[in-house]
Amino acid sequence: MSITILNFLIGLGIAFFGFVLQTSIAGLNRKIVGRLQKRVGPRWYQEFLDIFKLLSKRATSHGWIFDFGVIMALGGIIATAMFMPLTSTFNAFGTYDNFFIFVYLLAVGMLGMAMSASGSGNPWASIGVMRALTTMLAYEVPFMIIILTIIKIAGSSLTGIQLYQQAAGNNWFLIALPLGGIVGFISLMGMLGKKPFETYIAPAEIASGPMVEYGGKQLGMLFIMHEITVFIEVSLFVHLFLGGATNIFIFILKYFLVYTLANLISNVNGRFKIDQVVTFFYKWPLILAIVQAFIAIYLGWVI
Amino acid sequence: MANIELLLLFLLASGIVSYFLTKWKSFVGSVFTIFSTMFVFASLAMYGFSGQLDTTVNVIPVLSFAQTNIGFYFAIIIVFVYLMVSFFHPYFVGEYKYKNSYNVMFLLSLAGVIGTFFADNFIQLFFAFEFIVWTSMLLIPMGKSKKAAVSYYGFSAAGSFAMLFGILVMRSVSGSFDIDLGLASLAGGQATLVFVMFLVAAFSKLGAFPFHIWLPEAHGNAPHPFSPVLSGALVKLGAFVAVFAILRIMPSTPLIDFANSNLPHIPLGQYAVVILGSLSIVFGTLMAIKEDDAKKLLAYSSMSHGGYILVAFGIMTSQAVAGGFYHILAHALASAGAFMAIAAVAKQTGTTKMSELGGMIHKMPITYIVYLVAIISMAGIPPMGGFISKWLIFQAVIDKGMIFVAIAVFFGSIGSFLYVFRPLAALFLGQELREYKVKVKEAPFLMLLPMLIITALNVYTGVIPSAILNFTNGMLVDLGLAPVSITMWDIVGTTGTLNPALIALVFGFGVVIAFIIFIVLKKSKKVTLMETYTAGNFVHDEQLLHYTKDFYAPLERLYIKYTTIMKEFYETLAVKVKEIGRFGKYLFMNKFIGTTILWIIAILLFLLVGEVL
Amino acid sequence: MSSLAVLLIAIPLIAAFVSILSKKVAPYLLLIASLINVILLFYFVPDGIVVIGGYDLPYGINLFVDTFSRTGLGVVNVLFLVIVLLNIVEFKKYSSVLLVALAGLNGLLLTGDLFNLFVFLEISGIAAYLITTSNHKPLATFRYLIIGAVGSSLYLFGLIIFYGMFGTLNLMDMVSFIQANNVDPSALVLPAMLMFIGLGVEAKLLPFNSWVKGVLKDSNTLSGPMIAAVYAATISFVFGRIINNLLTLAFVGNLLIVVLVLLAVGIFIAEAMAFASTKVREILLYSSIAQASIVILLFVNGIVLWAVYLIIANALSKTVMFLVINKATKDHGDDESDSLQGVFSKNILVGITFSVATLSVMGLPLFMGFVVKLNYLTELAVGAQWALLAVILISSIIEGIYFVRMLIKLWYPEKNEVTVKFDLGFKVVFVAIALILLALGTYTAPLNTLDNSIDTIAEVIDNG
Amino acid sequence: MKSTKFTPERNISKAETDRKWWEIGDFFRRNSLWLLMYCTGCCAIELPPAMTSAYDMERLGMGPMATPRQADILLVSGYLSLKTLRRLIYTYEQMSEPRYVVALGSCPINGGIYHDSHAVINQLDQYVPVDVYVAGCMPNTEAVMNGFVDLMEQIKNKSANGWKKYHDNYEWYRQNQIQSLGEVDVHDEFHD
Amino acid sequence: MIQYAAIILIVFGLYGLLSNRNIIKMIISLNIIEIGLNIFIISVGFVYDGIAPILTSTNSSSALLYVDPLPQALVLTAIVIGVGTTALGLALAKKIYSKYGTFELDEMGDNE
Repeated sequence: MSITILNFLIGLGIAFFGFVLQTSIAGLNRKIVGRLQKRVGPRWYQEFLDIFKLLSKRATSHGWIFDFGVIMALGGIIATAMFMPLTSTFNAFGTYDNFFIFVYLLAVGMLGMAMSASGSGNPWASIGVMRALTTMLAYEVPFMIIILTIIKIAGSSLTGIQLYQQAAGNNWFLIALPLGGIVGFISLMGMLGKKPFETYIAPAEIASGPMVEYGGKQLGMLFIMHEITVFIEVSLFVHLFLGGATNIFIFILKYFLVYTLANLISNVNGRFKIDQVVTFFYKWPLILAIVQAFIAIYLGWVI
Repeated sequence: MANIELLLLFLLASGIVSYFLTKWKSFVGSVFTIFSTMFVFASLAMYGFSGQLDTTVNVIPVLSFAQTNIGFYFAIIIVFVYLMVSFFHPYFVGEYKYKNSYNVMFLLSLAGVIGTFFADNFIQLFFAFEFIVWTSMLLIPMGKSKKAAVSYYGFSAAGSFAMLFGILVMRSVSGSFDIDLGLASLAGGQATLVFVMFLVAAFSKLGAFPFHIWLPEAHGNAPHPFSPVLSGALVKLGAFVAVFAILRIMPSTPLIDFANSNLPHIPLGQYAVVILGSLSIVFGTLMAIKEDDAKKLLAYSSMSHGGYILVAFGIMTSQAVAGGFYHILAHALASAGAFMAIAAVAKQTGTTKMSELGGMIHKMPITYIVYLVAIISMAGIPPMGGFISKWLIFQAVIDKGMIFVAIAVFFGSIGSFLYVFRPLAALFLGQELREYKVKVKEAPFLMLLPMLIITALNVYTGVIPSAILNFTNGMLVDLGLAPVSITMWDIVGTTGTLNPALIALVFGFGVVIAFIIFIVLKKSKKVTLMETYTAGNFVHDEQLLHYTKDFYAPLERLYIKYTTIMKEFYETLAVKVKEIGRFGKYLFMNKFIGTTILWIIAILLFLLVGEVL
Repeated sequence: MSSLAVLLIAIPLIAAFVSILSKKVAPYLLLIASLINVILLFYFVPDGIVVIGGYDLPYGINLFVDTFSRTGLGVVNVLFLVIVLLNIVEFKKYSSVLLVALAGLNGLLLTGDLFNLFVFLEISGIAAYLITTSNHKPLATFRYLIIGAVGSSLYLFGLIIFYGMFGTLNLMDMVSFIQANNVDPSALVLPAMLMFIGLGVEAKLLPFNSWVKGVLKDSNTLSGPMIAAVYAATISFVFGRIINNLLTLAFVGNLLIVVLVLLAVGIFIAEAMAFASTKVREILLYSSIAQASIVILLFVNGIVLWAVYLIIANALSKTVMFLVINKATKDHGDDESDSLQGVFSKNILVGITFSVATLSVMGLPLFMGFVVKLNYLTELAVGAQWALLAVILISSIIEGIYFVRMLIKLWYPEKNEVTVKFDLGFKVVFVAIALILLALGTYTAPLNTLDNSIDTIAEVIDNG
Repeated sequence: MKSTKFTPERNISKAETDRKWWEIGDFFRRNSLWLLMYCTGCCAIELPPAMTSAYDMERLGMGPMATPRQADILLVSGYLSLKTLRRLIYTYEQMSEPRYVVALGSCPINGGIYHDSHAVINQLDQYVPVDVYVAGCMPNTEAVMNGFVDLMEQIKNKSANGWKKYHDNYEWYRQNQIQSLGEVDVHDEFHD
Repeated sequence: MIQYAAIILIVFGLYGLLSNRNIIKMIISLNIIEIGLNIFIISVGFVYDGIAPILTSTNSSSALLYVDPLPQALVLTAIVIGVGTTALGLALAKKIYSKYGTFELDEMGDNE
């Protein structure tokens, strides 16, 4: 297929849509959590307010790498989001929505942020980055094993994976690979940095980790980046395990359910220590992932 | 026409010339070295890509050469790294104890490199191989540690002697040292033996799992400008041997077939290679994560990347092999870039210990960018070369459904984020330490130039890989594998299509958007690095706000006690040999005349008894 | 003219007697004799068999000059001359002894009579004991004497058994007799083994060589290269001749395995011992033990040509190495490799030649050792001796490691620099030898032309 | 020749645009006030009920933050000794603008029960500008919440200008600080 | 028969070398070995009822049974060499004695 400027605009639109969607849903979730805790909770658009407020403030900067890292982070994440298909028929770059792009282009953003955080010269930031990277090392491996299984079955294009699940006779991978679904969801929790695995933010412990030196527009941009990252990660789960979506509403529905479930689970959990995160992920999720991959690939039992 | 033999003679001659030039003025000698290397690179590059290197001129009667695609591919990469590194010489060589011989050994080892990759028989290959070993071995002790050369030599010798053993076995089968003839003649048990021997050679040169001890020692302690050569270039000799061992010999070893048709049909040897490669990846990654010396860290990363190359070759599908070949290039560029950046820092600060450095970015921003691009490529993140090769390798791993290999491969890939970030954070970023605030400045232009070229190539290989993949396709055809299907922009894998240029473009687009957002917003207030959140405490010592020591301490705690196993194994081995030696001295070399007499009598009695019975 | 070969023995012997008369003339006599020997050897002595005393062949003493012994003579005489030249000033009073030694060595290489060989063995042996007295370690010399005497007695014992069986002392005669009568090899086990052990003592094979340590570890610039290079080369040549003609007839079946195991273990243990040593001279002497074992191993396997080259390469390298180290030790007073650190940082030229010699011993390319090693390994492979090949390769790794360790120590000073002054003569010799090693390592044509002629030794001997 | 192209009249001055943007910004700022709690004194005990379900601060868009860089409000909850004042000033200066100070209890107003202590300052106003005081010893939670709402009103009315005052009268504030503390930015106390 | 005696002598000599720690005794042991060897050599040439291998007017026929003359000649040489070795050994023994003041190897200590 030929790539025109239109594709880029569509991609940008998807990224923007993702931002809006996730920010709204995050606000809604704050409301839901507030209700759970017998509070009124904030307004559903509170997240927007926060972000725009941050963008309007006068920030401090610790040198060019501090700013450049933020730009690279946001740019990388926007670029990643531009590849994300919304439904099985709607995406920006056709069949180029290769799964690995998401994992590795996401990493550019992460790297940018880590770089910027370390560039601030605050030790908390470095510690936070260290924890973030360690957590990443923990959740990524079981997740990738499951992804291997899925890609082996359905190819590595996200659209392709959706279409495979939507085809008659095929189940969602959540059902087809039940253990894989569990592992995928646990890994998603790790990716989102939700509570048991929220070690790298830990506001009371390391003063919000990588974010410690940010305020104003840099923090605002990181918030945007974070929202789009969450959008990418949850969408990945939706597309990989929940059969994707045939139209945008189903996508939003599935998206909302997945995110809310993750959020609810996180709200009844405490926080792991960082080495506990690693040992946790390398114990059960990895074993389950291996078992699942073995069953699916060598025995061919895919429901 | 560039003639290989004349190039070799040219290098030998210029080695001698550079000795005297360096003796006269080290700067002049080093510049001469640059030009010699450049001449060699230029003549290879000018004629090599079209396969027009002349191998017919026969000045030295016993030598004969042949140009193969694979050999040329390796040669051009390694010579390129040599060329880039030679730009560092004017600034470094003068400091070394034997500066005259530094340039000589450098040029001689380059001659060895060319001899290796254009050899058409195994004897010449072995000759050049050993030649590289000792010339480079003599360079290493000019750096920090004297012991490093010993372990480098030990493992290299183990490897090359194993290869010699294999060569001799092969010769006994085929009756000649010719490479193609020899490889074609192998079958059955002999093939397995030769395969194992070549594999030992490949592993020990590549610094893969059981033979990795020398890698951090040698890379970490070698002279700063030689570390990039070791890691970016000479380690690739192992990959070259691995091509022989895995891609050309292994297919003729006996196959192990599983009854279940779902299981992968690969020779057992292949699985061993892949598993050992995986172990290298995991070991290299874990060791790199806990390393404090930046150069040693990169050395362990070389080990891990060697594992990727082995895994790629071991899988043996055309995609994997293409990935392996591409990875050789990508890693050569990335690790050369990273090592050169570290060398530039070390030149300014005199140390490579990350716990003693910090904030170099403020004084050396270009070096920082070079390092950044290099590690992005190393970690396999788009849009750099490493991503393409890793993508191809992942495709192959997934296609073969190798779960445990996948664990290693993905672990190494994610782990590489951890360890490459370490120098980035501790060495370049973080607080700008007081002792470096004044005297440190950006590296001189002659040093920046090669680094920038490498950076540009890192990006080029990640954005427009089709030209290089076309070349590797030629190599795949030579090896009897189907070429990977590529178009101008796309790489088509078994499970998906990749368009690296598009990724780069989108990434650029994203960054532009982000930059626009950044620029329209209110300008931020500049503050110094020391003005950070310290919970209200007044801290005036940069060292206290600089988090570098035991960076990944919580993670290290989980495996720290297992990290010395292999090292202890080899140390124990050395001690055992020493003990045998001491025991031998005790048995045979004591001051009692009686013992000798006793041995004589014992042997005679043994024989007589054997004769009578 | 064909009997000129006698002069190679006679001149030094006569000179030795004359030299006793006048202490002053002795050094000059030594020089002249060894010089004449070299000249005679290269210009006048023709190939052929010299029958002494006019007795017919099987009965009389005979000398034979063929390519093999000529090669040996060339190496030994030239190295002898070189070493004598370097030491003549310092060790004047050893002139007579050295003349006897030269006579003995030449006799060893030339003689075709086994008993005569014993006589020369003893003559050269006594000369060697006397040379080692220059170390001023009488106990070590005494040990050398006892063990050497026992060794030659064993050789004689074996020889006499052979005589008793076949009634001849002439090597060629004996060999042709054995071959003609298809003697059962098992009958030859005892005498062959006695001879093997007897010569093994002199050739430093492993279980029989405790004298080497005492003699070489305190050696000086005369005794070191003399024993380690000249004597070692001679004995190896002689041993090679005997093994290749006589003993191989006995070395079949189990005995061959025993001998090969003995040698292989010897190689490995010797390298391990060198690995465990810290004194430079000890390292060198153990390495030369290993190299000697390899040489004998090659002879046992019938790889004569490359064994010869290995002997030459080793003799050349060991001459340089022992000269350098003994000189350094003499000036510095200690040969711990730690205390000699950085000895070459001021003597770059000497360092380079020493390194060349070491690299050649290690078998690294561009030097003679590589060509030799590669070729003998190839020959071993052709003979399908995989286990031996493996042992040699593994030992080579150990060897390489300790040599590299030593080289690096000698090149890089730690704290205080060691200063050693090398005379011009030494330097000339070192450079010459290094150039020879380099030349033969890069330009292998001379080695290949010699190829054919050396392979025919057996024929020469067989055909009489 | 006059251009025939339509050019809109640029009657909105730059100051006007800035003001408009500022008002929009104010809307966001007052609806998303993040606190940095400087819990020095007993008044901090009033914050948990303010945050949890009883009064639920979050419904106003407020919430606690970890570092001064991220926060909008510096919440001084109680008395300030000289030792902590130094750190308070340091923290205040690290906050990104616009920044507001809310002081709880009577101690920051006049010293409260510590008014005669040699180690406690009496008037926070002298050292950093305070936008909202919540009086009481200690003020109850409604009062605290009311204080926040007042701050929002002030922001809306553009009267929460403490941070501007700090800029304008920096010399004066600095002088007061130095008078009380000797030097504000002390040398590294723990490591030297 | 005499060969056995010779071998026993050699073994005695070897035993002497093995068991003695005295330099003079070791030299003597070496001599015993040599004597044994010499006897062995003679014994090889010995022919029962043989006569001396000298051509005289009475014994001029080659059909007569002669003792092998060669070993006797060899023994002469061997004896001479043995004497030389012994002499050198004793000279060394004197040197050792003057250096260490003893002939006992055990009393010389470790320094050589």
